[in-house]
Amino acid sequence: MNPVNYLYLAALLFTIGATGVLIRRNAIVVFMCVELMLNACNLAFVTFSRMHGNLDGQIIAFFTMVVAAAEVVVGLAIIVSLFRTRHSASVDDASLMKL
Amino acid sequence: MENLIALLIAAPLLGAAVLLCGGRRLDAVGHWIGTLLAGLSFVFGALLFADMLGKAADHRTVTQHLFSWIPVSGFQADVTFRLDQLSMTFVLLITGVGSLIHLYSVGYMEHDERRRRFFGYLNLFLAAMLLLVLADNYLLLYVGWEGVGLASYLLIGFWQHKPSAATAAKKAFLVNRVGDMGLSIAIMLMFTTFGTFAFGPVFADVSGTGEGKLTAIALMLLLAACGKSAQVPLQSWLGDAMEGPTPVSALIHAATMVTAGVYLIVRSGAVFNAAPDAQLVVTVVGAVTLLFGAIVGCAKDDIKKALAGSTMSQIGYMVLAAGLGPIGYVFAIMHLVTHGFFKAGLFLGAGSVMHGMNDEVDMRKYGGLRKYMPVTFVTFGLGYLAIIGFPGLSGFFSKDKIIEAAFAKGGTEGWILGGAALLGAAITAYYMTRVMIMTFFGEKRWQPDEHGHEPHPHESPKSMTIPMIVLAFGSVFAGGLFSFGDRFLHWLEPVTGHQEGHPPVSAAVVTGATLVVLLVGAGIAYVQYGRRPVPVVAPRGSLLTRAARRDLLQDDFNHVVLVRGGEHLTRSLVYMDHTVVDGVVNGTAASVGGLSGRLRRLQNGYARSYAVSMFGGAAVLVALTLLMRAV
Amino acid sequence: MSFPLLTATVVLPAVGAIATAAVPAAQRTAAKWLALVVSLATLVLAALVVVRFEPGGSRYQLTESHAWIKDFGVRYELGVDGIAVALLALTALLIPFVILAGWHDADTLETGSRRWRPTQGFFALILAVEAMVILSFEATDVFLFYIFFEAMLIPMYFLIGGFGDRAHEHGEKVASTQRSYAAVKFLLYNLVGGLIMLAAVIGLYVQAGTFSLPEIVQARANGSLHMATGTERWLFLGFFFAFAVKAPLWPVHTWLPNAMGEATAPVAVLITAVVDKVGTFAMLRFCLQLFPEASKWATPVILVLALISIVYGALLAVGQRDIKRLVAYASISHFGFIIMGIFAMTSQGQSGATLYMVNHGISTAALMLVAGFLISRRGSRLIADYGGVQKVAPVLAGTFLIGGLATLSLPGLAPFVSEFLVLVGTFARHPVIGIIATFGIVLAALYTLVLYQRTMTGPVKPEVAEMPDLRVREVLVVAPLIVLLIFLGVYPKPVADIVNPAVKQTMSDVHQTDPKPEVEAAK
Amino acid sequence: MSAAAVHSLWTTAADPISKIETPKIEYGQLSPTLIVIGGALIGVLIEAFVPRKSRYYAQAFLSAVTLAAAFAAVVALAAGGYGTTKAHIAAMGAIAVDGPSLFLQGTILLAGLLGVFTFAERHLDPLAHGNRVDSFAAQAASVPGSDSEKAAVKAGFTTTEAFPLLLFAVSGMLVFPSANDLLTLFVALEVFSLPLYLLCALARRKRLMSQEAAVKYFLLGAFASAFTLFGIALLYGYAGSVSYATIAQVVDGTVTNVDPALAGTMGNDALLLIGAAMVVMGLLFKVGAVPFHMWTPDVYQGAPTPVTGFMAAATKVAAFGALLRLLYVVLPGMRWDWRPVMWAVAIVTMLGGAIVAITQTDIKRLLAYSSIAHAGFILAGVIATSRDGVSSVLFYLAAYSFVTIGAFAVVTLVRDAGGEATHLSKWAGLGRRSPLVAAVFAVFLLAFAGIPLTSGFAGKFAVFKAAAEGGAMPLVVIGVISSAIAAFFYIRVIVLMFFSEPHPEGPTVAVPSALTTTAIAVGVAVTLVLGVAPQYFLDLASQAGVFVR
Repeated sequence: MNPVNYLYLAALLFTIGATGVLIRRNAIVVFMCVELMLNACNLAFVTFSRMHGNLDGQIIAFFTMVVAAAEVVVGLAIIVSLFRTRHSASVDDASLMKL
Repeated sequence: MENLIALLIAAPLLGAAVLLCGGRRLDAVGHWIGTLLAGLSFVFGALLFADMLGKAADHRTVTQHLFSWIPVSGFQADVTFRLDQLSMTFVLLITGVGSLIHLYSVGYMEHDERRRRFFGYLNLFLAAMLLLVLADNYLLLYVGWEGVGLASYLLIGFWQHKPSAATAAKKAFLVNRVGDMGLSIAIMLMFTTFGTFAFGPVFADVSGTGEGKLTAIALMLLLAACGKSAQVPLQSWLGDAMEGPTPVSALIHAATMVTAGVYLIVRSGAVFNAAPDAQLVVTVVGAVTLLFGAIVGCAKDDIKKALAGSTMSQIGYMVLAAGLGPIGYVFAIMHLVTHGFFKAGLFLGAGSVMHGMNDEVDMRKYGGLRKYMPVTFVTFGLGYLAIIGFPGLSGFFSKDKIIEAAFAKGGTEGWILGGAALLGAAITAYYMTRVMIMTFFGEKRWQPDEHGHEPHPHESPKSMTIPMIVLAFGSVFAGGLFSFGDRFLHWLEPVTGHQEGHPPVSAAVVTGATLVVLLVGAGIAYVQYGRRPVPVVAPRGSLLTRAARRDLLQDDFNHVVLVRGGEHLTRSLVYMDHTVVDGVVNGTAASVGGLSGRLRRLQNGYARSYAVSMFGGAAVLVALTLLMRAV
Repeated sequence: MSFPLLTATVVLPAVGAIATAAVPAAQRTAAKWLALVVSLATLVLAALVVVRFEPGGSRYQLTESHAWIKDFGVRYELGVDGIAVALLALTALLIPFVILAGWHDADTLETGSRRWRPTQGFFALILAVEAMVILSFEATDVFLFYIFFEAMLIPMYFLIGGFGDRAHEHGEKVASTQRSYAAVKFLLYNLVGGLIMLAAVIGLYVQAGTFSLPEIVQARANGSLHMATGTERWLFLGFFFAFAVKAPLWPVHTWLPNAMGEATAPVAVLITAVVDKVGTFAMLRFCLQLFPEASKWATPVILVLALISIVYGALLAVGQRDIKRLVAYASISHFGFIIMGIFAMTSQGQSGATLYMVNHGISTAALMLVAGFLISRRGSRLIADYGGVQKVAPVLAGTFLIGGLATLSLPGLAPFVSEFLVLVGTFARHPVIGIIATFGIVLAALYTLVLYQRTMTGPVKPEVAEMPDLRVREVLVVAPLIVLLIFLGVYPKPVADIVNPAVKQTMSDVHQTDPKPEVEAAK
Repeated sequence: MSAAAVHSLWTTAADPISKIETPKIEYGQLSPTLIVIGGALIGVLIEAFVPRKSRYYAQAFLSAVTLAAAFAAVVALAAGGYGTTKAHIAAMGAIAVDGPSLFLQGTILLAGLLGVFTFAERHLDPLAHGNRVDSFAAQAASVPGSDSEKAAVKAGFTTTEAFPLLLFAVSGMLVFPSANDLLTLFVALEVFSLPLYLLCALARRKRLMSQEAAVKYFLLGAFASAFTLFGIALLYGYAGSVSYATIAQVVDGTVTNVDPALAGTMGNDALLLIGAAMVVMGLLFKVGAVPFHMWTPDVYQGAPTPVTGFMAAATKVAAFGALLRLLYVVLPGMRWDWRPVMWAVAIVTMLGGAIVAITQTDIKRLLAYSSIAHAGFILAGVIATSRDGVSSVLFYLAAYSFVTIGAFAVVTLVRDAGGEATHLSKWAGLGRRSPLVAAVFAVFLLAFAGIPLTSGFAGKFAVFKAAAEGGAMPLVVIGVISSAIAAFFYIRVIVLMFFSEPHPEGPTVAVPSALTTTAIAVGVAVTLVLGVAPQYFLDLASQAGVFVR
């Protein structure tokens, strides 16, 4: 089976994630969409690695997971503190600063 | 000897400096210092005159080079003086009459607390006027030219607290400036044509130059002359200039400054001779002005204004003569000198009358003054006879010569000009007789002024009468002195050149005609004013009379066209500067601000819309990159 | 190497500025005296420059050259030609009078606080401006010039906005808003001009690879540096725009009336008599020498703009109700003359223009400072508020009149010489323009005499009845200026001799020769 | 489908895999980064073990020392010639030690040091229950306005974690511009971003805004880095490697490893172009270029001002460093593709930043927009694609970062009851009340405006000159126009400070401790020195202007 299809899949996932970021209000969900995008990237890496027949891509994938995990830690901390302050996780409520 | 030339100017200049910077501590003696220095300059003039008489007729021109004034490559203006017969004539006239009038002013201005300043101005005037006539190039002449303008401005407006005086002064300066424009353009033309504007080289090169250029130069010079000598169309300022103290009117606005225009034309004779069209224009201007002035003079009840009109018309004669070229130059100058005497005398007389009548100027409030101020009456009377050209007196010789020359121009032009001159003579006789009768004859018509002061006419002090007497002598004898044996002619000929004019009819006829019209004019005046009482309040008068009272509506024209128009123009320009010029800039700023305000809205505080812009941006970025490769 | 005289003329006022600013709040009088002394010392140095300068010597004299910013190809290069010397002398000469005239201008701002020291600031800023202006006259490195051309805006900006005229018919509140408006307008106009010029400066460097004016001029002369016509024109426009804003030339003139109207009289003098001269000077030094062809190309348009400035400025001066704005518009008219003279491309025109810069500086200073004294007495800038002053304060009126007469360039006073030279120089090449420009002299007489008549003559207004005449300090300010006006009017030769060789040089840089008079041409 | 094919779905043949040899690390050359990371780790330990009272001092001291030491290391390396002659690639090709890296690392470290000073300032806020407080929340976890917060304040808690966070961020920033493969780039990106997200949330006053800023910054940042990562993936797919050198060679066409499978399906260049665009987009987000700038104003405004200052300065330096390396080392082969794009971005950034700034009313937002405009100016230098371009950008970054930190430090001084008085209207008449502070701020503003004799002018001139020499004259013209627009609002602030009457109940100017004073003083000094005598630093920059590949 042609590995390129995995690339298409990756692109699709990436787009879905991006779209989610654009349309979803809940900060958590938005954040999950970002994670989805990262995973799409991982898929792409692995696929390319498979295509090129070297392991760099797979190694990168591991790094990405670590980074994503770190991001979760930080992100959740921030989002939670925001939620505790405002009792809402909607990114649209957080619009004090504008113009 | 020629080193005296500079002193000639230096003396009054020093006087002006001392008197104007000296401050109050000089108030006591200021007037005498001024008079002294004026006299001193006259003495220098006399010495130089004696020296000049010693020389042969055509070696009399002397020059004195002081220093290089404006040296710029190709443009060399020097401070050099040139004393020849022409300028000598003026030097004597200016310093002579000037000194007399200084003396006169000592008495006349006695009660003015700013007398020191007055003498300072007078001295300044003398210096400037002398510079004007002694300059050896047009640019230096220009300095004197504007210098006398300044002095005249200061003296007309001497009583600045009177708005009318201040306005008159400003008007005089502005009108003169228009003339000065002509002079400066003329100088520029000379520079581009001859590469210089010194008298000698210019006159030398005239021959090798196109007539068109010369005509242009001549016309520009004429414009200047019109301004300074109150010739139509720039005559409007002279009447108002009478706001100044009477000695000023006598010296500046009768004897000397106003004749500078004539000097300029005669001095530039070489240019005019080569530009006949320009000469024609000069004669026309002269003729028109001499009638204009005369007519205005007839209608005025203000004695000084009447005399001002007369001055205008007399200078018209001179300009006319000067326009006639070599046949007229000498007579123009001759009339200028004689006129200097009798018109100054007349003005001083008028001043003396006003002095005795609480500065009343309306002739309708005079009458029968001959009993009260005999000296004034006699001197004024002699001046009167001189100006109307009574046989044997100065005016007779000089004016008669001009009329002859006018006829001698030949052709229809000759007839027209001659006719105009004759008519002018008649009108002159008319209005002067009118002045004479209304002032000194008939029953007394003066009443108490608004303060209830009944004027007590009395003769003026010596310091005033002596100059009048001296000038009276001049008005009586100068003409004869000049004419017998054509002394004046031979004196000036080397400078101005001369050619005998040949009237179509014999000179005797012209002279006869002149006498006839003179009698007619005087007679009419006698009938109108001598035989029946003069109304204290001026009658409405004919349309012409009313127009003449308003200087033939010339001022109204200026007011409507220039003043009103100018005000509108400036006001609209100020508005435009605010709205348009500034508006464009402020508009740009405002529009940028507006754009900013609109772009600001994009920053709506919603993270997701920020994400959208990022996403869009990324899309555009990618698209652009691909596009770049595609093309 | 010899004593760096030119640098000294810059360093002295600069150091003086810092020292003045450092004077503690209590000794503000000391600050005034310090500033005055420094300015006088600078004047002495300037005199030294004049003495050391040999007319007809090499193009640039007293030159100094040190490496500065290698990477930008910038050197610290100083040197003066006749034109620069004249303006240098003018600047150094005027500053002491400005300081003396502004002796009390900052007093009203004193709050007694120990931190806030307006007096020190005022005089320090004036000295700073002097230093920058002098340097910009001396710089022969385009970049060096540009830097100070721009930098001098900042002290000027604070002088205008910070120390404006307290005399205002609508009271201090309105005054302060109008003042800061004027200051901002001044800064933005000139900053925009300067930034446009920056682009041109960079472009020039890309073309020439150096900023040294002599080198570029030489390279252009011997053809080793060729510019495409289009490029040269663009660069020229970039430079000219900045200078035209500074000068100021119609239609980018509107900042001047605001600035001069709101600033105190001494600062107004600083603007129009000193700072603006840098603009016209730079046209003569940089526009013409760097871009001769483009200058010729642009001449017709520039002459027309100058002509418009002359007539337009004069007409607006006639229409003003405010004394200082009137003088400002008069200055616009005069700057029109200067620019016209520069671009007439004749030696009379350019010598005249240079003399004009000097004379206009002196005459405007005289008129404006006396006007300032007048205004400070009555507390109003409106012409209508005066009348009959001549009767109560004859000396003030007299000096005012002389200043006015100088403004209308009466023969015998300095401005006449330069104005006539400009007119002749222009007329020689462009008769029509020359003739139209002569109308300017009539209009000048109009606005000057109207101003004098309305303020000084007529019946005495009750408000001015108590007005004191000039004080000693004020006479000390005005008298020397008037003497100078008369002297330079009667004997301008010394200045002319310094200026002429430089002008001849410039003319040859632009490959121009004076038109021959017809008579010679015929022969 | 054949068995082998099926099998190949989840296994790969072992033989083609070259065995991974143990990496060789040049610790000496990486010492700056290592020092900072070490310091950060120690900081964490301090948080764990040192008693609360003395933590502040320990942390502040530690971070200062760490950064100073790291800077010393950088200087030593530069002196050792690693910036010029011995420039090479360390850590198995992960890190480039060369002129730009060292120059930028030095700048970042100094910025960080000044940042530490401003972080450690405790004299501005009034005493809370007798305890000196800095600008960080007493306890980030406690809900604003809640009792727990009050308790925390009462107890005199302070978030000393800020210091280790700063150190971590700095360590990431040090790696970012010297990263020599895309993976390192990405990791460094995250390493310095995550601490900044947190720092943004730590403000003591206006905590809601602070948290909001953090959320926005975090979400958008993550979003952007996702793009970057995808871009990296595509580039990897294009070149089969993430090392800059290899990619560059592939781009140049010296090495071709087109996988037949790929070749059959899509044009390689599509991968290259899209990937490059996405990576660049991630970097442009960090530098705050239009249209990826929108986080900047909000975050700058909401974050604690010392953090804003540090972030504004250091992030820009690091991000531009990375951008330069990417464009100059990896993608020179395709500069005809990216230059026009960069032109467009530079133009909209310059104009957009300048124009929107005009109508700002909050000083911090104003500075944010001005930083956007400046990003545009720097991009003009980047576009030059010449050695001058590199050195001019380096110089500009150095000049800019000091001005920025100084300016924000001044902002922390102007305070009223509600903490910092950032609304412009409150700055009216500041020049009357405290001329010195106003004058200093005026100097910074003039430097931003690029008035001659300030570092701003030198920098602007450098980049414009480079751009013009690179044939981007139109860009220069637009640049000067937008600087003219920008000048307007800087001037507006000056007018406000000096020419308008002070409010009676206007803000007071707090008297800072030596720390902030130092930060400001250094800022002013550098601004003026770089303005009047920039030659030495220009030399430095131009020596440093060569990348190793």
